[in-house]
Amino acid sequence: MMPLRRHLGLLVGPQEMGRTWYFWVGFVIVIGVGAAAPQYLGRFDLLNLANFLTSIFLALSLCLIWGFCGILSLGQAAFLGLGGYAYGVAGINFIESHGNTWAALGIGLAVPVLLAAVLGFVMFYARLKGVYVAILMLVVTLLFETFLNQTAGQGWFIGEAHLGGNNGLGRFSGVIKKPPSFIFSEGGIKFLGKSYAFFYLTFGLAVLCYLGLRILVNSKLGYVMVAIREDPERTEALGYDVRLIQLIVFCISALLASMSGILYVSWGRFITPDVFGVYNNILPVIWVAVAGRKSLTATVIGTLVLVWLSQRLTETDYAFVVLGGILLGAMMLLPEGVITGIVDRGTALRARLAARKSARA
Amino acid sequence: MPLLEVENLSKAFGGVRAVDGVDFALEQGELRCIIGPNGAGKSTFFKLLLGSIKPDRGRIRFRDRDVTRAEPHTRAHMGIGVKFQHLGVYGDLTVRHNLQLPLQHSLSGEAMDAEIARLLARLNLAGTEERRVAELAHGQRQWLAIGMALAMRPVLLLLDEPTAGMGPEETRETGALVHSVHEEGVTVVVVEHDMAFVRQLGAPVTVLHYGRVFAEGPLAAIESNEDVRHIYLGASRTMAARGRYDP
Amino acid sequence: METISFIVGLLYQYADTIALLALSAIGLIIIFGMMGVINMAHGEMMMIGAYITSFAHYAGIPTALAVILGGIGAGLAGMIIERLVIRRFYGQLLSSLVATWGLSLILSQGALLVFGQLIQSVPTPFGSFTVGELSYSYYRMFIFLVAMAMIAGLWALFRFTRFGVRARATMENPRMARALGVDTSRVYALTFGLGTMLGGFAGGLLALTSTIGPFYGMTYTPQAFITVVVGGGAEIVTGLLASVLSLGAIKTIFMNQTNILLGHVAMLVLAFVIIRLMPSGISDWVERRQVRVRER
Amino acid sequence: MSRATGFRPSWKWAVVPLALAAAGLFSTTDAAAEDPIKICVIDDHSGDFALIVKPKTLGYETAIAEINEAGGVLGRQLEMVFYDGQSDVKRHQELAQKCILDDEVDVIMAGATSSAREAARAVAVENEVIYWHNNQGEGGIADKYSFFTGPIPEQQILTGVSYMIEKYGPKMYILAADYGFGQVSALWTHAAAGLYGGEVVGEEFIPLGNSDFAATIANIQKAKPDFGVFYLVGGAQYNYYPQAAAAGANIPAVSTVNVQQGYEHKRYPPPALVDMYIPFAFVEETPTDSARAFVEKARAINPDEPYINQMTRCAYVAIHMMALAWERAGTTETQATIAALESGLSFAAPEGPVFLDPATHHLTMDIRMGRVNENHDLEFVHDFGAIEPWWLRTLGVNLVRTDEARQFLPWDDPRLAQYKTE
Repeated sequence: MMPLRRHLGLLVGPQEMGRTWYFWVGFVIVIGVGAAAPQYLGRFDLLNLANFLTSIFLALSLCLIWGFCGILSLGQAAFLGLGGYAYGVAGINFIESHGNTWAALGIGLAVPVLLAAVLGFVMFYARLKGVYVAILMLVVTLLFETFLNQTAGQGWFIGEAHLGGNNGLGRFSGVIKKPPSFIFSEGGIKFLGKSYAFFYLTFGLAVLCYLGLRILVNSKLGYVMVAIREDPERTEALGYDVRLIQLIVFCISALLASMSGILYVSWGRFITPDVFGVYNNILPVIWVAVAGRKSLTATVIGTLVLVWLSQRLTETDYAFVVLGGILLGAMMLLPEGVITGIVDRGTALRARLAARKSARA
Repeated sequence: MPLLEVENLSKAFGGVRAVDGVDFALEQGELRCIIGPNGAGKSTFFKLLLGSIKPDRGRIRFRDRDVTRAEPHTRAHMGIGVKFQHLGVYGDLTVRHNLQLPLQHSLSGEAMDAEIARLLARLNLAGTEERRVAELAHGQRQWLAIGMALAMRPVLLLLDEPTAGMGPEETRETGALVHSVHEEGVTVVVVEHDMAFVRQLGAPVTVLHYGRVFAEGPLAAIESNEDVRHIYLGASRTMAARGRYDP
Repeated sequence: METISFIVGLLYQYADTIALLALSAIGLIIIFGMMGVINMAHGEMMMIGAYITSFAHYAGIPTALAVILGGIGAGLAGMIIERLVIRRFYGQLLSSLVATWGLSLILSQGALLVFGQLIQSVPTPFGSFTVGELSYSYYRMFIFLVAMAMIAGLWALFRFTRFGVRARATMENPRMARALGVDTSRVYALTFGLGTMLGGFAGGLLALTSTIGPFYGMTYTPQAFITVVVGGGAEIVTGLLASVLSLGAIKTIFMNQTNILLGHVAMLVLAFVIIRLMPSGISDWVERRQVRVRER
Repeated sequence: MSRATGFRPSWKWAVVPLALAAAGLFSTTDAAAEDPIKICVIDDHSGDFALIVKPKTLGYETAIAEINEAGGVLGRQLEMVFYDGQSDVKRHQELAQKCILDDEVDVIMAGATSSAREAARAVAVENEVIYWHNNQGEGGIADKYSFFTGPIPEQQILTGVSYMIEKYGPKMYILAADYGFGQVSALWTHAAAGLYGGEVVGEEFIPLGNSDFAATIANIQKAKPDFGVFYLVGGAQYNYYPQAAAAGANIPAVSTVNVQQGYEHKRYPPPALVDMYIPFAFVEETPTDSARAFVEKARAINPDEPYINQMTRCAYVAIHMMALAWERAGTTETQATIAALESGLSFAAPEGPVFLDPATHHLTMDIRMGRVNENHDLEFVHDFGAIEPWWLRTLGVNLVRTDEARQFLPWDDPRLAQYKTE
């Protein structure tokens, strides 16, 4: 029981907002309201909410490496896309024919992590400057987009899965073989986007990832990550192999991003090379930067709000101008992020009020 | 066999030879100051010793092992503790967590708490453990940085300008701290600008100039060396203006 | 005859690739080399240059002048951006990266809203020449020469002008330069303006052989990024030259022998190999070699 | 580590969300019928394809205005539920879901590219909603719920290539955008070459977004074709034309995508597109009175639209076809409407009469050949007459009798695939 309590203690460590009882009351209320969503949401809104939730993992992946470890990647969608494709290809081959969802999931998670390990090894062990890492990741993801866009020909089959070029995975073969949703156990529940099962799965995973990352950032590794963000040279002199830790965190973030990709494919049974494109890479940067990159909580809230907003904006021509403006405005006015900024100011104000009160007393 | 032995060490940046053929040796238990005017190559030499940059030429041996190409974290575990010129503390973390970073390699739980308390007492920082480092006074942050280096239980302690930005009282206390660490048997190298502090330490001095070892010897001999006075005077205007140098 | 025409064809392609890489990267690498900032809105600066070139051309202004106006316009835009945005992020390189990316989004999508997708192309001047069975565009060779001239001009600027000396001093050690009376913030503003101006100028030049739209710059920026990463920031001119020569060679060979995609992949792979071997880019490596040679 | 002060989570708290989750399982939704008939339109008004797709929306607006003025359908007005697809494939999927689940529309008309089409169409088919694709495409889709107004390969490629062989000689060079549409069109071109005595002397697939054609131009010159067959898509790929013109490497060419959608002959100065041949169903310059009247009508609704393109006409036809079907079915119920659509509807399209083939859900339509002349004006050089969508029928597709839900690709048909030699 002792280690468990210890881990729960890490949940409320100082690296993340939420050290007060009312934060956790709010948390439980949000979980409750979220879990009851099927009660009050329409069919489309529920489906849509599940889609929003899949974005959280991508946002958290960027929050972890950029906000906590100081590595900005402008190509996080590379891991999302690769995860989605790998899961989809494996799914068409394994789930459709053998019903083996676990194998497909494993492959979907492993391939992006492998890519992260290779790229990370080259970049971090070369002690590449941060800006180089950022733009190289963008180049890598755009190259994936270009590559997959030219796989419409009939030579591009992996097993039974046709890569399908711009038309998307499995969409461009005679009898369309779409990437499948999760099915656990024979004839078990099918986790298609429309189902309650999928909503609860994604919701549960999002909550678990959020709590898990809270523990991670308050663990020993978490402190080392923050130390690397603040001053890599100093951290090395304290006996930490900065390159290795950056590589590990990079791989964890790839894992998180690939979860977004896998869930997205399971949700809509659909993935195209567009997922690797510029917009899918700039969106997580907008979410995380605007919300507050140094906070998991801010990231989750900000992502949900901004994803919702960009969908609302779809009805206008101004969508990306507005999003770009929000990003630029936030970077200039509240560089630590809007939510983090507000919370910090609130805390400071409360502290000042408390000080004044005690001075009067 | 010296504890640290440096042979013909050279490093150039953009055509400028920051460190140029330096030979340097340090016996176990020694206290040494390295001085030199601005741009003499002190900081580069320091970084070469801790390993965050690698030399173009030359060799570094530490505890009988060639560490010329070893990474800083390897050197740290071999016993090189470092306090940087620019504040090497993590402003966003608390004092406790700053100390925890070097300590968590070997300690945890109660043992770590005890060690943290011991270090804080020694650094005159008792009672500050839950405060964010950014809220500390400048001198306190310098001490914390030294404390973090000590927390690694170093054999060799490298201190780059440990008194930068300190008042006379704090400087004196820092000198006492350095002496007490030295008396515990730790070999200490102090890279310093402030001659008053060097005098307080009273240790042998190595003078760097244009990336080379210009002079080496006991403090008194160095202070009376005409050439050393000359190179310092040449650069004294800016330094006097900063109130750092009083010959 | 077959071989001659093959070799001429390959050389033409090589020159053409080099010109594209150099033109798209030159402004970016100046800003990066001097300020450490990657301007993610560089493609949009090229877009502005191209738009002004097209508008000026159809307003009856001679094409050469139109291209120059494109450069000036982008340069002014760059200086405004430096004042309003970049200035706030000195010393925070990643933040400036993100901020300029936001700017890029606003500029490209804003151009789409204001001007729509329809921008008139400017006809390509000069006509063509024939070697063996293949014919080539004089203009493409012309822009190769212009690209080389721009690199040479840059070299001369840093070597011989007062701005160049100040800029190099600022780049080497900003604090020292300030102490010596250099107005570093002006140097930064001018540098940024120079970089975006060259971007706009390149945009105008390339606009004469391509379609112009709001996303015009995006087709060039990925290769410009690779060029900058390979070139590094230590010695701008040597870095850029070494980078475009090596990347251009690999891209030309792969494009000629296989296909366009593999040309891009080969460039990226080469970039990764180079950064693994020379983490600070070719220029830094070249520089260190020079030091070592001089020492012997 | 556990020194942190404040609230500690406890397992008891988990009961609350679980209870609420359980409550969530018993939810219900209900739908109420709206008065107007809702037509979901997802068109790209921003992003890469906005230029060619915006005129499509105008086609919907023109038809809906026309029908509503005349009293609507079944006494109900038509209402367009419009969303901007932003040239984003994922968006098309999400918006199609929104149209069906949220707006509860009666029909979906969405997607320009084959990828956007498949994204939206899959959602429509899954939910058993009628789907229309309203621009030219690679053909081959046989599906109970899907209908098409654009010309397809047997109408454009076979005709166009045979004309070019006769006029310029047998040797052709294929340049195609590297995605589904380009791949299929290229294979149809091989088949056309084989059928009409031509020869493919070279073939290149160009990545979407590629804008540098130096190597391609050299390859074409080496192959010495009599004419080119170009399926270049998107702004970047259009760079081929000015680059080839500058290198003096222009060759006569036929294209099923240029001019009729992107009106490149109006947007770019000569001589980039001179001798480009266009087999089309509709362009703004179509030489019929009804076409001129249609252009006028559309312009009256949006005077700022620079060009009324083939998509405008396809969209216009699709709305009228649906109106006819609803009237004939007497209801908007899906199965009844499909039965009406499969009852042999014809309509006076702007370029001439069209007939909705019940067996394949594609149109029989008039095809003409246009040539871009030295001044970048479109000349009409040939009239192929009405051409049926016959290919699917020869594969045995008959949607009236048998449900299908697949796309037939030319390599599935040995009669076509035999002409493709590696």
